[in-house]
Amino acid sequence: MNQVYPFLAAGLLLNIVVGLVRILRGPTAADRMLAAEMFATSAIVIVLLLAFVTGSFALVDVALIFSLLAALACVTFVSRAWVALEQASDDAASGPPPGDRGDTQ
Amino acid sequence: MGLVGQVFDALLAIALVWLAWQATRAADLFRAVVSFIVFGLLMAVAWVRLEAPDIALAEAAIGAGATGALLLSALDRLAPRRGRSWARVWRADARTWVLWVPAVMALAGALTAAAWQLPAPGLGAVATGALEQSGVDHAVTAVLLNFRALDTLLEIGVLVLAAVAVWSMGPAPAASAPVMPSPTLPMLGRTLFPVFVLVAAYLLWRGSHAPGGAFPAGAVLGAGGILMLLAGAQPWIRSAEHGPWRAILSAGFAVMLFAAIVGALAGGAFFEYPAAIASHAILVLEVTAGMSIALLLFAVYLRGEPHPAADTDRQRC
Amino acid sequence: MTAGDAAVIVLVSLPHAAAIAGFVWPSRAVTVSLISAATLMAAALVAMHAVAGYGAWRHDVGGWEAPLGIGWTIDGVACALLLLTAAVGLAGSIHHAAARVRPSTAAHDPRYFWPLWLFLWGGLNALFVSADLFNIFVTLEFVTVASVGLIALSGRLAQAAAWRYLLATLFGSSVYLLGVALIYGRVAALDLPFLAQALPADLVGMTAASLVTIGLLLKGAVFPLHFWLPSAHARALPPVSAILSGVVVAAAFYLLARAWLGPFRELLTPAAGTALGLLGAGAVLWGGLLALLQRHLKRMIAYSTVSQLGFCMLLFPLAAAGATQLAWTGAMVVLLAHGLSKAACFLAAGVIVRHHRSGRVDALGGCQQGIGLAWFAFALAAASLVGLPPTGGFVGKWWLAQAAINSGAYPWLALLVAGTLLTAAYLWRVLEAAIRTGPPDEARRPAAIAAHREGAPATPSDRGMMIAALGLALGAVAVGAAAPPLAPVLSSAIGVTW
Amino acid sequence: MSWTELVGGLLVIAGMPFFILGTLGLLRFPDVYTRLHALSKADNVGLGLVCVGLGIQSGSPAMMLKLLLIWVLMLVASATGAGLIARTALARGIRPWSP
Amino acid sequence: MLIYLALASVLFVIGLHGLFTARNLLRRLLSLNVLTTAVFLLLVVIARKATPLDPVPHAMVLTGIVIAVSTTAVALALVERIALRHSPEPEPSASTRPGEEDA
Repeated sequence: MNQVYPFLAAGLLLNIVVGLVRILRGPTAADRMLAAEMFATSAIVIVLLLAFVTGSFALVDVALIFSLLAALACVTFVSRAWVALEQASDDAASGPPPGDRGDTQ
Repeated sequence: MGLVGQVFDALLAIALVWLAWQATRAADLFRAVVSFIVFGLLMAVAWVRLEAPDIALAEAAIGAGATGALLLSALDRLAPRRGRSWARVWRADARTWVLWVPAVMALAGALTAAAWQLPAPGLGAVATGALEQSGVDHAVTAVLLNFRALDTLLEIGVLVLAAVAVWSMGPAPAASAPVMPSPTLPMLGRTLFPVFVLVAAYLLWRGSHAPGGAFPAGAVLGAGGILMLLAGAQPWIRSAEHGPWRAILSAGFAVMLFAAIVGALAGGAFFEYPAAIASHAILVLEVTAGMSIALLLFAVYLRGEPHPAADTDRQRC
Repeated sequence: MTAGDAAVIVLVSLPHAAAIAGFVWPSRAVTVSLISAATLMAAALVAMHAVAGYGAWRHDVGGWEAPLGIGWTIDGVACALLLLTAAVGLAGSIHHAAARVRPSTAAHDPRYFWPLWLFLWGGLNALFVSADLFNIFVTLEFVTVASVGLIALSGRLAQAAAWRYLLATLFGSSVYLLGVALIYGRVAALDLPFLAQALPADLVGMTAASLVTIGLLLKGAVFPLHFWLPSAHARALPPVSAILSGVVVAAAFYLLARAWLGPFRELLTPAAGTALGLLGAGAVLWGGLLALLQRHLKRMIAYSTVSQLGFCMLLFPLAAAGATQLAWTGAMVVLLAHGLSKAACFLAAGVIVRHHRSGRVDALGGCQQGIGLAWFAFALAAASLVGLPPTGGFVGKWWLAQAAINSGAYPWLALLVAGTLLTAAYLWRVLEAAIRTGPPDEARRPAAIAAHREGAPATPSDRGMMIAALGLALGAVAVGAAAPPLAPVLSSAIGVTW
Repeated sequence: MSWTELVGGLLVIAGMPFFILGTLGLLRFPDVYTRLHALSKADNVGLGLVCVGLGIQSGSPAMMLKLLLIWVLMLVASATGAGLIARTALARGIRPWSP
Repeated sequence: MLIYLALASVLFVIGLHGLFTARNLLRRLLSLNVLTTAVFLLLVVIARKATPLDPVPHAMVLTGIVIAVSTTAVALALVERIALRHSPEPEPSASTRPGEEDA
């Protein structure tokens, strides 16, 4: 079964390459961040497959770190970066003008 | 993996080149930063393909964790006002095609050709031969903490120095806009932090005999600290003099320096461990190096001297 | 462990230890720094004495030998530069400690100045003894981060300069590392003396040599890659400017010299030598010309650094022409004398600018009461920079000229003369302004006029700062006396092929 | 080929379509809220299948535990991440898409 | 391995190009990071080409990565300060060129 895994890994990589379009197109910052998060999932699977193909199971730790840190980028984005970005990029999306941001709490 | 492997490598290379291009050229800064983060992610896959699991671990931890967080947080300050650099910054004009592209192709081609010719004799055999006396089983750890321990000492020094330099630039800038309040965030921080500690400890333990060790462990722990901070943990440094934190931050470097001097005093060279205690010495150094990398990454992430006033709005999240 | 080894270990580790101590206990930072500065000076003297007495030696860090481990080479040149660092470091420490005495000056945060300062010192010491290309990369980065921190400390205006400096030198480091990677791929070694035997003079060697050279030229601000230097050096605090201009830039040249006369010796053909020499010529003339055109004292001194380092670059064409030993000692003496006198200039300029409340050259006339010592130090340093007879600058340039004559390379001799005249011209502008008695011709600035009327007398703080500057200037003169007997020591350099 | 390897391999292969569907969703869904589904649902099912498959194949409890941890961490990350993004997007005034 | 060598060269050139043509400070920093990564890639390929696998470049790259993070952090702190200084409004812009006026 291991002989199939390289094909799967290549397929997932192709999947990422196609998904890069979302980073290019946006339109909101959130879309780009979302795409990056999805690539993390795909990268985890790629690394896991490579680990089983080559038999070097130390690579599972790489996947473990990816999964551990996946939350970090997202949280940083939401709590730090997006706040300042909203005026500039969100008006590209269909939404009310940026002045209209109500505080939820 | 044969042909499939080559297809894989080619796809990876294409994606990396495209992402690098986006990171340096994208019209908007956020796209550039996200591209760079994904670039780091895929670089880790490239390190895996190149049989460098240690680097893959470090890149995964540092690239996805610390650097990503640093860049995204910096965007908070740097985000341009509307209508500024959101216009396309760079357009391929005639000069580009005539001047840049050929020059670039020639340079890249020459570099590739030169590097392809390299015989690369390598020090693998020498390192393996010396491994028995080094006190550890994993060659990369032996190089880092024994054969070339001076590099590691100075590297931790650079981190300490970076923390001092960043702090010296004045109080940490407060986030320019309020952080979105969310009940999930503190929960996430509290849940994940123990896992961060656990994984870091596990990586540290692995370091002596397998890929892992101080670098990824420190980076993971540092990222955990950053997550806690973002999730609204108590500000860690309150007083003007930062209490014992300055001592704790520099402790790792001090311990390594001390170990180096003790080696010299014991009759050997600078950083020479007596053979009998080499493995213990390396273990101690590994733990201190890991801890200080974690703390210093966190200190550097604060982007300025932690200040009681600047901390107040961190508490809000 | 011999006394020499102990001295070197102290030189490398004490600054770092003191830096940490200063960071952890900011209130004691000044005391700790001054004590360690004095100790470091003593250690540098001990190391120099050891080299003069027993000859150069190698210290294998960690006990691992060359291809695998990192080596330190402690030889005459390394010790001379360690001594230079110690002298500039000690004087700078005294200067800054004295500057803090007067509360009216902008009290730059002692919690950060002293750690950064000592870290910079430690990084420089580690760099001068290191014989390992990658370890040198690490020390270079260390020095860069410390320098950037120190420049940025000097206020908001300096931050833009610090940024440009950071970007330029980081780029330089990357290019340097690329060259190192190629060398490693070729022969799997990083040790300079080892490489001097092993590195073949083929295409890879040539590419690597040019990459390493470009990287170091950027770090050394050699023409035409000097663009970042003037504002970075002119805007920093006086002691920071002194160590950056006197030592940090010299470190890049030192590495360049060790690399080209060591591993790249075979590649140092007359053509390559001439190319490097032409860069030096460009630096001498362009830097000198711009120094002549500057209105601000510190910017003028900064451009003078670009110009003076150009003289050192003459080492390469002269060595390629066959006069290696003489050119080497000449260039090294120029480097040392320049380091001391340039540091003295910046320290003196710090006092002068503060006293006049203006950095403009044309506003400096008239009032000298109180700060005559600073002007005296400046004049002595200027004499050495120009190369007037008993000074170090004279001896160094004289040897370079002799090397040019011996090897029949007369164009370089002409450059030496032209550069010397240019140096005299721009330094004379400053001294001429100083000896004018009346109010400045062009004292449009109210501050300058006010300062002139007040004629503020020197405070104890001024005196400490002036003594620091004077000490360095006297050192630059003393190099002239010490250089001839020490010439054999200076030309003891492990891994350098004559 | 042992049966563990076969079952594991089949599970891994079964996971693949979810990734393709996830990317399809990422590219084709009309706005950020709908795209969140692609992140939080499709990809995590795929990851789960792969982790379980590889765990069965490896046959070592430690490895299974590690793979399980990876999956759980990703579930936590994407669940909270999706929640945070949706919440912030709504607060920022990005309107959900309506046909 | 050839493909990774080519990748390293292309990344190096992209970094170089970005460093020299980008005006935005952050973009220049990203370019520099890409450039450094290219050099690391070359080192790792060299390690991979050697037989047996050479651990020394791996250690060098690990050291290099940590140093790169440190310098990036310092650079970001500087960029933030510069951006703050150059924008009168609370929301700073990095797209002005602070280098221009102090020539």
